[in-house]
Amino acid sequence: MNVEEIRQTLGIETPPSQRTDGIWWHIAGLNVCHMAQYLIQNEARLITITAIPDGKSECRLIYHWDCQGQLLHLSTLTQGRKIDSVAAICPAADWIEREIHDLFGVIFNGRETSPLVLRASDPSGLFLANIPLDEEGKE
Amino acid sequence: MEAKLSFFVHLVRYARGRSPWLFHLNCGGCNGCDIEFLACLTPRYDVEQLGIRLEGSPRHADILCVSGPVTRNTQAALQTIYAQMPAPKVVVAIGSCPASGNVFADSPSVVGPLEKFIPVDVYVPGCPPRPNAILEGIANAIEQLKTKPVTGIGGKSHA
Amino acid sequence: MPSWFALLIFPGFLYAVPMGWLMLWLERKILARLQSRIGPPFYQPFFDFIKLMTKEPLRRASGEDIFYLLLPLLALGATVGSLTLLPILPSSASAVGDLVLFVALVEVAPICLVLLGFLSRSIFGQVGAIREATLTIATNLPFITALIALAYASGSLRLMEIASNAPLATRAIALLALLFCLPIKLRLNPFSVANAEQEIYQGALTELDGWRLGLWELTHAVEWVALSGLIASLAVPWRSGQAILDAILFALLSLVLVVVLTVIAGATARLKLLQASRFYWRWGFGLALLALVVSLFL
Amino acid sequence: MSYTIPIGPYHPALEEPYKLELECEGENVREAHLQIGFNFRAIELIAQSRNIIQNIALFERVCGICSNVHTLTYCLALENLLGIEPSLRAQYIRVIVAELERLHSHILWAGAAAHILGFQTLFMTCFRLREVVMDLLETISGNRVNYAMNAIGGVNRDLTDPQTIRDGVRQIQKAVEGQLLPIFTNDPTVRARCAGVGILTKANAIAWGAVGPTARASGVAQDIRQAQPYLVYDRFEFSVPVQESGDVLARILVRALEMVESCQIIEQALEQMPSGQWKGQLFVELPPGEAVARIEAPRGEVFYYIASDGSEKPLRVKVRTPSFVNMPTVRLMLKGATLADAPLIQASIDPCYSCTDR
Repeated sequence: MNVEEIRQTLGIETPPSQRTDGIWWHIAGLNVCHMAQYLIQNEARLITITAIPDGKSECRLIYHWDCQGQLLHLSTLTQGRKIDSVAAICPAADWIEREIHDLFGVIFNGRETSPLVLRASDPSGLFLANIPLDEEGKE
Repeated sequence: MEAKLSFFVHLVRYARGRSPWLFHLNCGGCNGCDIEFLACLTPRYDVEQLGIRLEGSPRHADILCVSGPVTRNTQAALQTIYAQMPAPKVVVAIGSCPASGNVFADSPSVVGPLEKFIPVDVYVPGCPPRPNAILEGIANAIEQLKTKPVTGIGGKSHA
Repeated sequence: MPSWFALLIFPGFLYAVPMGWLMLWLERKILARLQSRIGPPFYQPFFDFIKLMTKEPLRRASGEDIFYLLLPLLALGATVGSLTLLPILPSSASAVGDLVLFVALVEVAPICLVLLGFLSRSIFGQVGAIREATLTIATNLPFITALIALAYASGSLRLMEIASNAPLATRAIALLALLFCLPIKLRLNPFSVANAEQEIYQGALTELDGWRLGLWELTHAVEWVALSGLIASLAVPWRSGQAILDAILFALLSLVLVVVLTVIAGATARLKLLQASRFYWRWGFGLALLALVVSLFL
Repeated sequence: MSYTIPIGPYHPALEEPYKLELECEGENVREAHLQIGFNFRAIELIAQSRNIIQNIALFERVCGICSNVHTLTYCLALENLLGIEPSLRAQYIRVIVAELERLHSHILWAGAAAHILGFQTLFMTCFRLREVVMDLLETISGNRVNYAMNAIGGVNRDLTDPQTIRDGVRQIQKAVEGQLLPIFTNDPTVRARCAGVGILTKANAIAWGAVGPTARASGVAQDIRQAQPYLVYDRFEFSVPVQESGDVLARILVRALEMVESCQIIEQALEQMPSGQWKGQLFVELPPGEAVARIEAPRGEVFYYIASDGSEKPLRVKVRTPSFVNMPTVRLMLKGATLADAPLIQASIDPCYSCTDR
């Protein structure tokens, strides 16, 4: 897959950094739906999405793609802890987004995120330092 | 009468020791202990020669074998299943996880150790314990099973 | 020979219960040997029974326990009753030994199991009960057709007369058809659908505990004796006339059947409900029909 | 008759807690709902509070069946971040242990499948064979389950007895080709249960991002060992078995044929293995930055992401296990299947819930 082509299609200005473990690319206001649509058309596979807390209120999301054997890591920031869901375009993202919602409290626009690894009564955002789970059974 | 009763009690205790049925419960473990537990049933270890059977329903079982550190999501099921087992029953904690939480001890979603929720009779330490260690633990459990009160047919108390 | 002797001693309780335990053990032992394991000691089913009977079962809704007691006892009684009809000893055959009665009695145990399954109110018990009922119907078509063929060929509904008069061709084919029916009636592989542990736990028995399960295990042991006994007693027309010799021959033949069934069970995977039913309608019924045709035209 | 049947969280067909709710119409499944999270131990969160060496022991315990692939991928990711490469001998030892683990995992799975099929004799045959692999792994590592072989930049133990490994692997290959493959492919009852059951189409496999044997049984020829070789996999000759039919039988065949390939990789590795240094190096702190690593585990692609801020504890470790992406496809396979097929279908992807939940 041609990096330059991706760059033009997605209208990105920043250059990527190429390393042994793939192409890394941070894009501030990435249109994730557009990205997913384009990459899936080009037979890329979504490996996973990594979420990392960024400051107190935001999360950085890294979309890891496998483009015919080549790794591509596109990262972007949530806005107000919200980002568009790609699950409708890429079914593989369904569970991944649910898990990120459980662990980081990120809200994915355009879909329902039912709890995956937590229980329905738990608050989402387990990884956001000191959001305690209820203490029942701990006594 | 006294002698007859004592013969009956002996027979029941002996039968219990010869026919312990197991139920296996994974409370959020990593599979290591579970597979080693399963290995006990297989040709190299073959627990069936001791009359041991792995049962699919807790209602049929005498010995509850628990592995895993007890996660929040399995805790309720653990207590239900323990309550479903008819007495006399004993609990074997397989591996380090149910005993102490092992490497998961400080996880917010782990609520163990196991003895907070149900009484534990035998601990088998190890991460995971080898099948022979698990067998030894079950043998200990059988000895404890034998000492539990003996009841008559239909569960009426005799001793 | 008096009928109390048949019911209580041979081939009734005193024979059937230890023999059933022996068969249960043999089944487990052969399976273990096939799997290069050692397997349980021979007294295993006896200790299992003692242990189960003395467990402290959980309390049930009042009035329910009577069914858990009555249904297995009914099944046990009916199965032992069916056993007494078998033409084992020449002397016992004159008074009783009616084929129709035998079929009726042998069906009591599956019906009781279906009822137990529904009584348990567990979804697994109910699915197990439905499966048991479906399979009972599927297997009874070849089972009864084969028995009709035998009865027709020997011109009698009396089991003793069937045993001594049935012509060789009909007897061989019909007995093979009956043998086909045994794995399903004893819930063995490849037809252990109603008690498929990996799908629905123990089926109808899932919710039973302690003595409730113990009584049923005992019934199951006697089922083994009755069903293998049917084939064993019909297989050989010859009777020595000496009760002990005939009894020993019968017992040995039954045990051979246990070995055959267990080896088949050990070498197969479990089929699905539809596949099992189809097998019985096609092969079981086909064979039974062949027996009927042979009995009609030969 | 329509009813909902819950399979799990505790069920004889499941080794681990997990819940499958089947809406049934008679014996037919109309819709399936999956519920996971029973094994959730928040391993990624605990990892953030421990140093990088302690984390090796932690990630070993993500999964008790494929424990080695987790430490291997974690160490590879750390090595990417540190910019180091382990010695050649260490890489060969890692390959041998990884392939032995693949053998172990596949044999174990074959046993589990036989168990679910109600085929107890085959189950026991598989587990007897598994003991041979366990002995080999014990010869190398001293442990039966958690081998603790991987260290940063190397391995913790040398492989000193290649002949024992070679003999054992030959024995396994003979048994796989002579016993397991024929039984699974020829036994009429096994065929009746597996052929045409639980089909995952190629389009669905791609859309849901299935990996490993699950994808390869649906015609997606994808294997990280060949697509992007890591360690020394580019030095071996082996093929990647692919089946087109996408049913349970195809998944069985793919795994069985893979076992034979693994045996051959191990033989080649033992043949080529150079002598020399194998020990790892001691690193206490990481440079700031981020790195990933992925490998082909028995169940499919395992992916690790590590971010560091330059301290001894990682800022974030993301673990993406193969079961996590394969599990959602079970729902597609189950639609229209029968109740009796359900346990077999869910087992056919070789699910690992402790991996899925972490």
